[in-house]
Amino acid sequence: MSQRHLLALFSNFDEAEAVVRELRSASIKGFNVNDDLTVKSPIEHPEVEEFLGNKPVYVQWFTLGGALMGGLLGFFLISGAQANFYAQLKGGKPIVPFPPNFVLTYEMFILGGVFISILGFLICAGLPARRSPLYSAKVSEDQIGILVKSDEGAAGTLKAIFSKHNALEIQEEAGK
Amino acid sequence: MSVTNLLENWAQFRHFHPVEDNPHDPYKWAMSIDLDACTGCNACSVACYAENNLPVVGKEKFAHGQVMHWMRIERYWDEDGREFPDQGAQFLPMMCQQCEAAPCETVCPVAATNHTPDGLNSQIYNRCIGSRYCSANCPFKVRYFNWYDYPTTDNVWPAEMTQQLNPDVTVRGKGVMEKCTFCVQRISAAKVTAKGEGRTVREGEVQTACQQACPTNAISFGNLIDPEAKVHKQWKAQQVELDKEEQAKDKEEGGSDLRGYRIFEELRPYPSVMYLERVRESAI
Amino acid sequence: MEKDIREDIAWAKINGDVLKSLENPRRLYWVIVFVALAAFGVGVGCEIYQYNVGMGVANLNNPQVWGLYIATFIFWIGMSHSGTLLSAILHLMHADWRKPIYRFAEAMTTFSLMTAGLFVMVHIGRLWQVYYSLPYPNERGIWPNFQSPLLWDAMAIFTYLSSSIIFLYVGMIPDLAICRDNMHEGWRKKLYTLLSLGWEGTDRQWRNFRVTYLTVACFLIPLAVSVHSIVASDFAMSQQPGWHVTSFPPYFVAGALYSGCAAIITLFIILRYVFKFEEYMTLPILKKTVRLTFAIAMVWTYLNAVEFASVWYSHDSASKDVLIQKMTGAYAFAWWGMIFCGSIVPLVLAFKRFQTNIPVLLVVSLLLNLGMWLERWMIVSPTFSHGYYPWTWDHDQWPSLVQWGMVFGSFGWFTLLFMVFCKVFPSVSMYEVKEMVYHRSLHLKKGHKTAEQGAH
Amino acid sequence: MIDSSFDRRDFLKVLGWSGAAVALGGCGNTSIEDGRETVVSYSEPADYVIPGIGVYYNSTCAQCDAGCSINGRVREGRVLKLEGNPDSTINRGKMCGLGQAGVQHHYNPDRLREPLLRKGDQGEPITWDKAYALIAEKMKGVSGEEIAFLSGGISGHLKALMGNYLDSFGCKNHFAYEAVAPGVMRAANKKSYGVAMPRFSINKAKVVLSFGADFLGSWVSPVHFSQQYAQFRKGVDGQRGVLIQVESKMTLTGANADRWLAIRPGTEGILALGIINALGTATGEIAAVVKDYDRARVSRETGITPGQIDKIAALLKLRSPSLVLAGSAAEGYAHGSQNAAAINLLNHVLGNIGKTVEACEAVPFPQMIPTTGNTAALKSLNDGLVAGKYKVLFCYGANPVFTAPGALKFKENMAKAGFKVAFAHYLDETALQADLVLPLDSALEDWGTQVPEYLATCAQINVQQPLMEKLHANTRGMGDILLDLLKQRRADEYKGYEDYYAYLRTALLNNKNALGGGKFDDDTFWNETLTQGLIKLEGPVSAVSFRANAVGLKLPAPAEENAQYPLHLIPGVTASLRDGRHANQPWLQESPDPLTTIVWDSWVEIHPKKAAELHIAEGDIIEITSKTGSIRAQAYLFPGIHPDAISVPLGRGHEAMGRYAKGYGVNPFQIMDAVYDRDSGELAMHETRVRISKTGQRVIVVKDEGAAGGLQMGRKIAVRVSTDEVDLSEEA
Repeated sequence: MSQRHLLALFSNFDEAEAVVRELRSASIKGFNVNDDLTVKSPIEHPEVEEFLGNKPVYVQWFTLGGALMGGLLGFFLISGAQANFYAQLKGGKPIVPFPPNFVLTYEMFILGGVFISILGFLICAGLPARRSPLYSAKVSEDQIGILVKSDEGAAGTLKAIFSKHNALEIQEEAGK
Repeated sequence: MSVTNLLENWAQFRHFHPVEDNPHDPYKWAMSIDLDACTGCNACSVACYAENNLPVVGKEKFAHGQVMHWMRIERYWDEDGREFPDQGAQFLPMMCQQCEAAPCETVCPVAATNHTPDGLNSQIYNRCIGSRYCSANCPFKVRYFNWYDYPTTDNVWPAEMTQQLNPDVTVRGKGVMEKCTFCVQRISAAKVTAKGEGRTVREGEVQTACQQACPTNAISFGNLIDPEAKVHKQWKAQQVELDKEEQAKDKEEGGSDLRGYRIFEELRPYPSVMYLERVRESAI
Repeated sequence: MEKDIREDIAWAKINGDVLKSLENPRRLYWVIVFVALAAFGVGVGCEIYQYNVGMGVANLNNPQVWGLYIATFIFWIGMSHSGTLLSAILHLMHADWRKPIYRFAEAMTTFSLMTAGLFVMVHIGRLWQVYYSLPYPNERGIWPNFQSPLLWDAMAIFTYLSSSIIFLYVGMIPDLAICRDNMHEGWRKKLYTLLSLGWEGTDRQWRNFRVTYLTVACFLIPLAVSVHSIVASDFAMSQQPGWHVTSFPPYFVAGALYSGCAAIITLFIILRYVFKFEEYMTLPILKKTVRLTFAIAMVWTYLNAVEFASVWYSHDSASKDVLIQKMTGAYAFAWWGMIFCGSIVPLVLAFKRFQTNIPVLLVVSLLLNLGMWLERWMIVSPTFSHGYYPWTWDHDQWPSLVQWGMVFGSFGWFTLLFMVFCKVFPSVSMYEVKEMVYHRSLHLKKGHKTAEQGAH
Repeated sequence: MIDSSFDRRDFLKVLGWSGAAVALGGCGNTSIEDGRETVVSYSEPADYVIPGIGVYYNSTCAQCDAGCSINGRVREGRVLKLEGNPDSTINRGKMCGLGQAGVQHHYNPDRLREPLLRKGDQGEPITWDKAYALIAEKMKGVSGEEIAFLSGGISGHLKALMGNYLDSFGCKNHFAYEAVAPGVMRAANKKSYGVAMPRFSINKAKVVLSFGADFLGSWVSPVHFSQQYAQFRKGVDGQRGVLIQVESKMTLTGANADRWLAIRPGTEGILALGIINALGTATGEIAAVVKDYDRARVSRETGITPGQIDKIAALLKLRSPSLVLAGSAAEGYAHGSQNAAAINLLNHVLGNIGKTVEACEAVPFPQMIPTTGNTAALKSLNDGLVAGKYKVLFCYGANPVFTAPGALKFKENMAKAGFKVAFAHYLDETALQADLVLPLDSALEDWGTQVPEYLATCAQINVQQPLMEKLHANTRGMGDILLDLLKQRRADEYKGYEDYYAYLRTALLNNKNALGGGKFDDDTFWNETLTQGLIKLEGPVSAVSFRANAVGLKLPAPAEENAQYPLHLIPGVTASLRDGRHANQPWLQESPDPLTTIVWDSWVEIHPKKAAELHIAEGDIIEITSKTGSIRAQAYLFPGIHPDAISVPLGRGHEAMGRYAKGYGVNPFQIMDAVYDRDSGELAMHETRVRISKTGQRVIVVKDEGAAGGLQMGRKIAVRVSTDEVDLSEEA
């Protein structure tokens, strides 16, 4: 059964919030709030997440993994390299001296952490992403957009709800 | 693979140096210089120029402090401010002290200077990138940097002069650090001969250029481990120990009748060169 | 008290104002670019000359083996500090007045790091062999010596540079999306489309964005601190008198923050004027920055004093000699210049009336940076000219024109990068200014509400 | 070592060729064509060429007259480095810096390569035949009196050949001139000991009292004395030798003294007598001579405190034998001979004669015994030139135009000689004045024999042999040249000798027995000799006994104040540059002067006290003016000099000679007055009086010493103890 995308733009968060709540309460056939609803906003805005119901974030796990990996890699890379100077002692220090290796391990720890976090971010946030079917430059300016995906049938109801909460503009297009 | 190497030899990798279980076997090259015999005549320095292909930088560069003398003779005056230096001057031949725990070695970013198993502080010209950190960290300031490309500089080695260059010693190009090597080319030659004859190098087989020239035999050089070596005997007689930063001499109250000392021992570089104090007559 | 920013600025206006700064530049811009380019050219010329003839042309010598190159290197590293570090700290502390100014501060970080990198290059005696110092499995079977603080340096700087770039870029993604949406066809459109990674400000994106940005910020703070304390250990780890000082790492970090803040003030004033950002880079924000700078200046002064005191009361005659040499010797003018610019001049910032006085601040901030540069020089040179070994005491070497040329060139290079940046990327974070405005207005509304309830 | 079957010359050719082959890369001084007939491949090298291994050949150092034997390292036919020859009784395997720089003399880029004939003020290259023809032509109808031959100190077969050549004209005018030579001492010794150069056994002395004899630096045979000095310091039975140096300007030896005394210039003799007086052991006429020299007077006149005099006397009494030496500082005055005599008298009173001043052997071949150079010779030559006596002037091994005191105006006078021939290595100042300049082989390319003036333990003939093939095709050895010239005169007598090599070989083989080679056949003996590089032999011993009667020993009162020229000019003789003949060897220019550490330039040593009076700081360019002229040089504040004296080192300030010498420093010879020692007629080098004035310019003195000025700033770097703190007998 064919799908349809709707994007409604609102001038402030309160209206957006109201819309979402209504969509939640009114259970519309062929439309699932948790899956088919996306809020687009020009700024980062914690409340949005509140009224969308909290969805977990996994980036920090990437970070942890990355940091540990970086640290270990660092230490072994360095000690391994130093092991090449087996016959060439330096300044009466052990061939694998801890203080400098600590410093370097520390740096690698951070390096790994940062890099992998970014990787995690891209994965979790699904970036780089193909542009979604409906988008308005207004979203990046000052308006809040609500993008929904629903069955043909549900489109009307949704539109009604949007306009009830004085949506500034409603775009729609046939999904596939 | 270095990591497996690492895992296998972990114990050694944690060893300090100079380590208790004698790392220098069968050789530990060392020197002792008798300041009482040294007359400051500069013969050693010239010998070094001849042996090690040192460039003559000329007046202007000398004025800029870019001279390359691996062995320099320092002349010190008394500091008591009398009208005349009536006990003469003090001369000190200063060259790389081949420290056991050399400050220059740890700081080199590319490991171009290392401690060799026979106790030399080696400088690997090919590996050097010229960060000059080693010189910065050398308390004796006996490392010399090639500020220019001397082989191609006018009047350094013009025409026929190139024929004098010692083929056993490389001619350094610009941008590398260099320093006294204890005439390593002579050492290796002797080692090769000895190896061929299935023995170790004997006392007297290796002479450094400076030692060979010195008219008063102030410089003695040899294998510190070899009980026959003059160096060994001198160090022993002076009770100077390679891996100590405080010697018998320093411990004795009210001075001792030992003359042997090493410069900047308190910094713990454990130099391989022992100096014997200059003596002056008290009766006159 | 005056507001950091007016809460009634229309968001659209914010976009407009900032995007304006990306429009085709005025003549002044080209003049600056040209001058910077010329300066950089001088530096390049000097390097080519030095590369061909040898380091000797820099008039370095034994034992004075390091010169302005290293001093200026430290200077730029230091300069790089405030940007990212402040941005990160303030972000964690939810100090939202950072929002209008952090973008260019971070850019500054990145570019001064790049500049510092150049000095490593020009300092090396055999530049053509510089890859020997890179840790990669090679056919020579030789690795760099990780015991050397220089290697730690390289590592730390690489980490810091890459992290800063990432931090800067990630923070910029939403703005890049804005640019994308507002650009007509052309290379800019393509560029922004590419860089904004298809950002649409969906809740999912924002959610992960927030966490990521926070995490990276957390990492950056210890990193930034470690970087300059490692630079400090280049010296502190050595045995040389005047360098072998325990308090060097904090001393360096303080110095770094100090010069960084000063630089921020300078650029703040310039951008504010050039791009007419009065509405965003407001005087109250400037005032906050100035006060911060003043605080750091005092910390630096204190650490300075601590260093001298510890040398003075130690029995290390060598270090003492170096200190005396600094105060009275050939370098005295530079040393006292450092004291004046670094510790006396900042006192001006203590006075309210000067904290928002643009011309005064411009002059002061420039003086502070001069002082910081002198400080670095005074750390490097006197120890060489007056080290452990009296026989080699100063053949007092003065930097040759080649050295000065490269120092000069580095400023050109920095300016160049910065000019390009602020024409290609929004130098004020639009979305965060919006957030700022939004939160202020929200706050205000709540205020009204409570007032009304009180009335009933 | 060397197989006797092959002909040594070819073998040298081979070496030379391979050397050239190696050298091809760097320098264009040799082409593929040279000596191609003697190319040998490395696949079958002769057994004496081991590719990559140094081969050592013995020869004799020609850098100074001390006659050290050298041991040259040759690789692929190139001489690389000069070591000392351990068999030599003189240097026992050791070398001084000057000697080692010999290779730079040999490879010097500024060496003459072609005979040059004067065309206006240009030299035009000509062939040797032309040159010889020219000489023959010029010598035609010239009487012996009209010929003058100036040379440095000369000995061995070269001396013989030169003598014969001059004889062939009945010429007696051979002037042996050394600018820096102990001429006065020789004369004085001859008087008091009967021997010009007895053997000084420093190593046997317990105390050495030296009046300005720089035996560690430049005096007579420094390398030999340095070794003796080392033994002397170790001492017999742990009784360490004590060195007391009395001089107005600190020399290298003075810098190594236990006690260095700055004496008023010229009063050395007075001090010597004062010490005799203080010893109180003298009797008879000697006592009579010294009785007026009581401590008070001596102290007043010499500036040495009475306490010091007593201490010295006491020490000399206590420790015997001792040795008293008279050096250039004592000799360099109009009353130099008296000074020397007084000093020798002190030796006698101390009973050193026969103990530390010993009999010496001489080489049993009178015609080879060295004709030592001195400065009196220069005077007589100069007088002759002034009188215009000479139609032909030969000049070899000396550079009088550079080293003659300015007062002599030697350059102008030299022009008065009709035809001037210079045998030279460089186009130096003298060669520039010559009409014909003949390029010489370097000492490392040439054959020769040499007999040192100072013989260490036994008589010794040094052999000089080529260490490698000639560097330049058109240079010739002095021996060959003289031989060729002799062939012009006495063809039948000398036609037998193909070249100097042949002459030398024959000459030595003829005396095989006398040379202690009786049991060998010729080739073996010859090769042995070359292998040894020297011949040790028994010679007549000339005993040493004190014969001068002290009566008539008159010492003038110290020089009175001279208002116009208040200061004494003391020419400094440095170990490396001496009289400047080797100034074009860069190692010597760059090796710092041991005392001032200055390089590449001249300086004026002035006592800090005096400098303060005159407001002179280090680096001030000051003008030194004497009766004769004036020079300008940088000031160096030097504590080791008497405040009434200044010192400028000799050897620098060349106006010609080569890239490393020309234009560096100033030449103090230029301003020296012509004052002579009354008895010996030697030049009194220390008699020049000067005044100095600031020019207002200041330069940075180029020296090795840092800004700390040779102070240790409390660091423990060069440490010194006094004898009562150490026990030397325990040392290994």
